[in-house]
Amino acid sequence: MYKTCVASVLALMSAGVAMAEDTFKIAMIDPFSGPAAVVTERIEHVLRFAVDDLNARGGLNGQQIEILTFDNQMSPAETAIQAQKAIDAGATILQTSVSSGNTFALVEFVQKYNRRNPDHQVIVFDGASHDPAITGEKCSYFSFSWVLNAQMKTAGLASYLASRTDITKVYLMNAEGSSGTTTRQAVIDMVGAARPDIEWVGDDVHPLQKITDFTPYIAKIEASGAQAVITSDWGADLALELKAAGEAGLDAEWFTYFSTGPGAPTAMAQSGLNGLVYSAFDGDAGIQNEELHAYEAAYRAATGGLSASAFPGDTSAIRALELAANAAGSNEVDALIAALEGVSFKTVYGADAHSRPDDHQIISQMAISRFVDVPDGALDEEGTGWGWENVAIIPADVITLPNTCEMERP
Amino acid sequence: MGIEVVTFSVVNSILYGMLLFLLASGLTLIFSMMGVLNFAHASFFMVGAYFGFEISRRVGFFPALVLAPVAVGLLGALVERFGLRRVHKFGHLGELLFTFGLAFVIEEAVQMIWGRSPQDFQVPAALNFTAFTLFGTGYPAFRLFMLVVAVAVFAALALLLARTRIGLIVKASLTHPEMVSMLGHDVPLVFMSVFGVGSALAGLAGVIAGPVLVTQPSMAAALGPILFVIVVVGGLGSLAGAFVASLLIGFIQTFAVAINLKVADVFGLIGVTQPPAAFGALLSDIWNVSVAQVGPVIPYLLLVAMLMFRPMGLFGKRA
Amino acid sequence: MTFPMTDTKLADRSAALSVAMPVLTVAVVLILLPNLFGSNAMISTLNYLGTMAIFALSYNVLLGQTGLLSLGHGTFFGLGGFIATHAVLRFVEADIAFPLALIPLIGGVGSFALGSVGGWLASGRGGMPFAMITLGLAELVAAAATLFPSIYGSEEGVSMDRMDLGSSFGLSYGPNVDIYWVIAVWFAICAGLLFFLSRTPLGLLQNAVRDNAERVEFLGFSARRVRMSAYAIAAGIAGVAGSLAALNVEITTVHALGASTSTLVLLMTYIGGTRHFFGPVLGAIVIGLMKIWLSDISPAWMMYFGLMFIFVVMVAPGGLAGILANGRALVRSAGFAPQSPILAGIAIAGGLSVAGLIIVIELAYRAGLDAAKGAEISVLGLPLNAESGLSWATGGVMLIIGVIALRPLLDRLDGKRHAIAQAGGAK
Amino acid sequence: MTDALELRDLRKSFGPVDIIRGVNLSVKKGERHALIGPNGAGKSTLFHLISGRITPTSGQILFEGQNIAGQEPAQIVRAGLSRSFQITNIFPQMTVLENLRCAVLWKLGHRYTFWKRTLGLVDVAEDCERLLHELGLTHRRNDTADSLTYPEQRALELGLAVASGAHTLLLDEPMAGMSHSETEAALRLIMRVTEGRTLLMVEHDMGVIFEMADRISVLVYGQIIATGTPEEIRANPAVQEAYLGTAKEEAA
Amino acid sequence: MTHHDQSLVTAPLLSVENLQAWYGKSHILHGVTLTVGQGEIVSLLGRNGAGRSTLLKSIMGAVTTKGAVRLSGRDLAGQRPHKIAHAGIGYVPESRDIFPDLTVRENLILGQKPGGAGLWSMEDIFDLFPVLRTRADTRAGVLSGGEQQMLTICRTLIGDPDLIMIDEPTEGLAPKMVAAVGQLLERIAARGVSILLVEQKLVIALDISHRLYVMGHGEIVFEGTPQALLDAPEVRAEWLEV
Repeated sequence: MYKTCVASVLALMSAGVAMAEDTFKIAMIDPFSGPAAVVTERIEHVLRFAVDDLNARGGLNGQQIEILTFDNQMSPAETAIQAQKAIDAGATILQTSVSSGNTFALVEFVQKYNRRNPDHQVIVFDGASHDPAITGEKCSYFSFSWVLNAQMKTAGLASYLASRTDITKVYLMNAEGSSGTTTRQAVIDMVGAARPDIEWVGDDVHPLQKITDFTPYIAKIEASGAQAVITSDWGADLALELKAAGEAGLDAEWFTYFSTGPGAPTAMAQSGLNGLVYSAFDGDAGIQNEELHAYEAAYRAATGGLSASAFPGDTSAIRALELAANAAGSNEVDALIAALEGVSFKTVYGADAHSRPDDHQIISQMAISRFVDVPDGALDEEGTGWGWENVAIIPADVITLPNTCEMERP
Repeated sequence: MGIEVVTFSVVNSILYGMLLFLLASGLTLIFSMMGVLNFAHASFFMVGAYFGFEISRRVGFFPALVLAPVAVGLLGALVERFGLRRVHKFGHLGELLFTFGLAFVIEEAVQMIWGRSPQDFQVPAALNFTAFTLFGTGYPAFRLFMLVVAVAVFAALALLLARTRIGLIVKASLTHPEMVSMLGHDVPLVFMSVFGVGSALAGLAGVIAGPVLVTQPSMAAALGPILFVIVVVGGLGSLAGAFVASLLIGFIQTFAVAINLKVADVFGLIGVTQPPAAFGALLSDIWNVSVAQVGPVIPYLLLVAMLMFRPMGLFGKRA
Repeated sequence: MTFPMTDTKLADRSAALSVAMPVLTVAVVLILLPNLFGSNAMISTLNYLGTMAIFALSYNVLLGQTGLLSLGHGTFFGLGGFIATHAVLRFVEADIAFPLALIPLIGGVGSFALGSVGGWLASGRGGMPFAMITLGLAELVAAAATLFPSIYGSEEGVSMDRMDLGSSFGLSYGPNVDIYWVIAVWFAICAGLLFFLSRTPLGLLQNAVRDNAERVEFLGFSARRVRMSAYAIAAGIAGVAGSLAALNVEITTVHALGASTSTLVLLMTYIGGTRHFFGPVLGAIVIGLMKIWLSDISPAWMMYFGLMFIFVVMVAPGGLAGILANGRALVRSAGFAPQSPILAGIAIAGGLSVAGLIIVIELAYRAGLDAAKGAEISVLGLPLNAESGLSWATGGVMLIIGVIALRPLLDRLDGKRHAIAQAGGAK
Repeated sequence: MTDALELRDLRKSFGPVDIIRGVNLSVKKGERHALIGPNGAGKSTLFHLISGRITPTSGQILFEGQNIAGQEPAQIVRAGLSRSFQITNIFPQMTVLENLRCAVLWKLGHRYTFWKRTLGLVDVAEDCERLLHELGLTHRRNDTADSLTYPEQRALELGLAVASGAHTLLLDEPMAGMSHSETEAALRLIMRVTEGRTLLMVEHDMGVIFEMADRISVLVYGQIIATGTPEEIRANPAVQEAYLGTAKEEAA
Repeated sequence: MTHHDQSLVTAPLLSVENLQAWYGKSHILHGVTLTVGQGEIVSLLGRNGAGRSTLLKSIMGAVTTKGAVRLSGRDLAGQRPHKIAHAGIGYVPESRDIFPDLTVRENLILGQKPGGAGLWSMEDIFDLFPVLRTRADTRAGVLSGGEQQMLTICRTLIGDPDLIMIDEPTEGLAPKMVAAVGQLLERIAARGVSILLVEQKLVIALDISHRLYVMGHGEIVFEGTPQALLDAPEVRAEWLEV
């Protein structure tokens, strides 16, 4: 029995996957299986599109970029395991996008790894997880965040709501877990400060991704007389609650953080919530944005209909990487980090952006958009015929918050 | 809690409970007949939703309402004939493990065919209107339709079991399979049919729930465990028990949401407004727990308590 | 009349020998492995496999040894991890120099204690009620865990730095290979303990409960206590495995105690084989490697898990270990030579159908889920195209020919074996 | 001297159906007592009541003066009353030796021991060897129980009851399903291994009963209609009627 | 009581040849051979454990067997029970497996073959045993033991079998009921239905049977007419009596 055990181990181990040696490797460590895989799929397309473009132009200092994918099965622990595999496969940049929990795990892993292996260090890119702690208390010299964090977006939302004096009764709807609770607190603090007249008529913290029927919550919102709901929900939770709201004919406005994500546009279009759902997002994904339009047209032609603008962080990351590598004239980790700090570039929305050297947080303008039935031929989402219409652009300085990162530099 | 919230919660509880019952009825039917706790039942539900989606976008929702459950039922019958029946010799554990593996494979197969994104399965136009308005909130006709279908299924099942010859054979096979076969009835065929019908019921629930909940590969895993709670709490094999337990779970989950109460509020009543710092972080966790958060825990508490103190469930006759 | 006591002693001695051999083999393999596979990824793979092997062994105390299907064994893996993580954090905070390598002891004891409580709740009956109550308890713990973020962390879990406790036993615990040694030693300890357990009166009674729980009662024992002991011991060892996983990846999340962990250990143990002591280890290795490597190669890896599991449930309830053991017995038996042509035919037909199935599944994934990656795909070295009828036909024909060929071959094998048995009987 | 076993007005009903309808029975110490009766009379139910498998509706079961009615089977076995089953109830996937080991563990005080190897327990080994020898299963010691022939399984069934060390044994149709010659051998085996113990057994083979029983009780329709020596029972018309129908003489 | 002339019994309706049966690994029937003719009442006697019930179950296909079972020349061995029932063998088990939660009428409906009435209609059955008519819509579980026994026999009868096998119908019945059962069996046979009866009460068996078999230890140890058994006290003493 043991012999057979051992033999099978040996056989399988020797069959390890051969990797090309001469490429610059970026490892995507994200859930490629399970319910969240749908998000990863979208991100992978965006990332590959950006990288293909860069490779076509000669790559990174002449070196082609190769994307490796690792399935973390949506588990932080598995993220750490896959990170080790990615490093052994020769990855220089480890990128994760789905779920802050996984990002924390990756950052912590790389912190420890780089400390224990000073000769072979790696960089973390955060492509879409928006927990402020990633560039706050858990910030790392080795990690860069390419999306606006929840606190910045909340600041933007607060600034927009300051102009919406018609809204005075607001309902808070968030999921359990760090993402939901930190966003909830940020909303209470920032929106509360901007609009002291707002009354919080409801404040629900519901189980994360477990509820199949949100009708009871909608009934509560209806009964509370709320004019608006602010929610940090995402994925199935968001889709289900918007559907339930549409069905019940709830006429409150929704201020969301993740309604650009997969499934939500479909749910919104189905529910007929025309113009009722607002998104606080990294950029102006709206139908009016010409620059984005050109980019999207190329992207959609290449990948088959889905939008790139839902995941701007991954494109930003590659753009910043290209500029930094050019500036550094090297693809070495030390040089790249030095050049990435403070690098300025343009996002897919055509807005200026830079990575703040203090905490490696991207700083850019943001937009509030609402989801509407768009004219034929305009940019729509998920083939629904509905798309984003910009209602406000919040300049970068409004949402730039003080640095809270105490970065340990080597 | 205002009267609106109570009214709405009651209506929602019943609706949600009925959807659960549609699912649980098939599961409990299969269990009572065959002693098989079918872990793949929620998977058949999901397959029903996907079939419903595919058929309805070709020939419309109402044909799908009939065709999809039939297709799922046939699938179920095939599974029984070529899978379950063969593992029968390994006992209930073998059957349970088989359905466990089947659930796994079905979820993968669904992703393989339809991908991981939710499907755009819409409420049919004919039912996409507000049925009535209560306290200013519209009530969608489709939900009412769900209710009607669930009640109809319950009635039809009850009638089928109580009044028809087939029902008699099914009921008798439940307790005396050998005797029934000796009276000339093909009991394995009965079992296959029951499994097929049970699966078809799950498929029907899928077609109906597909547009309301989101048709996606995780919809099976989300509902699976709660079904077992219903079947166990109701009394393994009792249709009436499953009906009551479905409503019970519907009420628990709906009202847990509706009640705005936190542990802190309870302490607030007795004048304690801050958690004593001495007890640290754990107590402040408890402090912040709301009834809505406890809601999902209650069914499992009920399950464990039921198995320990009344293993035959609410309505079950056998332990 | 003398009682043949010598028999027992002889049996004893040969038993001792048959125990010593595997022990030595295991020890040698454990020592050799990190030297053979030096890369960091290999070491972390070994670490993962090691923890999973312990976990699967613990589960087999329930499933194989006592015949209890637990649907919530992952709970104790996760709880062990949390206990270990918090223990490290507390020791660091209080500045207590506790050797890191002994942390799994704390995780194990903690899980054992919790397992005793859970066991008391769950052990009233075996079979289906036991399975349901363990499912309920697991869901309960998992659902309740989200209510206590200070213990379980939120979705990001609780993390620690294993180096914070300092060096001990000559290990700094920085490099993965240090953790490998910790896991290897704990594997040896746990496997040894469980093996010993299976040879004690309690282990014997656990087998008896598996075989016929009612009769155990009529021999004066409480089947409930036996089940409870199995549950608690399994929980304790799972806690050790969970602790080791926590030391290995330095982060523990509620995922660890969720349904997927419980499912995984069931798959590993059952596919490996519940009736051989090291069957679960084999299962942990095969499934673990599939999980780590196959997931990089094929999007269908979970599908293969499921199909493998169903295959084992339907055709080979002895699991991989059972297949290997039968195979070995067959090769050693006198009837092997005359059967070997048919067996070779079966192997070819089986291989053909498996290859065909793999091709069809891979094509299906490429046509459906992974359509965006382009239609071209290489499966088993064959350049195929998900849009080409020829590719589909290749897989389909292989599958169909294989399956069609299997039936008569199996019949012939049966006939041959029957003939061999009759010839043997005639002698 | 108290009786080994005494049943006082024992009753058991399942729902509206009375199965045991007031049974009074005493078994003397060291006696071999046979319980006979037609099918459906409640013999097995009575055994289940005494051995704790089911709880009586009312009445007393005095074992050596102590009321054991309603106790758990394990408690009753520990008190010294063990039983065998009509449908072979052994550990099918364990070896014969392992079956017997399980049965002697409690008696020898090893109980739930987990710190000693079973093989190292000398007393267990000796006792099992003795039992194997007595049961004639020595050559089958390492075979799994389900590979035994039917009479061997019955012998093992008997062995499990005897091995527990109880001095009062309930044997439920130990010869059920055996051929004539097998029955002979089984009878000798039972006589041998139960030497010096109190025995209450259900049996249908009248030859066996008359050969071995000191006294016989006849259970009909949930009640004991007669108790006496084999000769008394043979001569009892009520017994003949219960067995062969009304008015045997007329038919003969 | 008239005993039918043996010569009336032509080619056997049921013939069982060298039937062997196992429960798991235990060998219960060691090669049983017997026949039942058209319209014949044949009793199977023997002590408990002799294998009589197993024989009936084996004929019914509920036990793993080896050997031949023919009904009107058609081999039924190895068929599944419902096929055997369709072929024309009815079986009334000793355990009186009525369906207690169903009504008397529902129990009878379950006995009917789908489509087409045969020799016995529901009315025939009620005529045969009027008590069942009065209790047609009560739960079968509340019937008395004798009524339940009648119901099981009638339930099988309504399925129109050519041969009905009845296992200990008089078991545990009051003497009055025992006689009623005996009469019922004769009336059934009078309609041309053959009966294979397992019986312990010698008196009944001797009274109504055309032929008798005695079983012991899984084998047929005696075959003959009632008179022949009366003339063989050693057989009775060895295999039947207390």
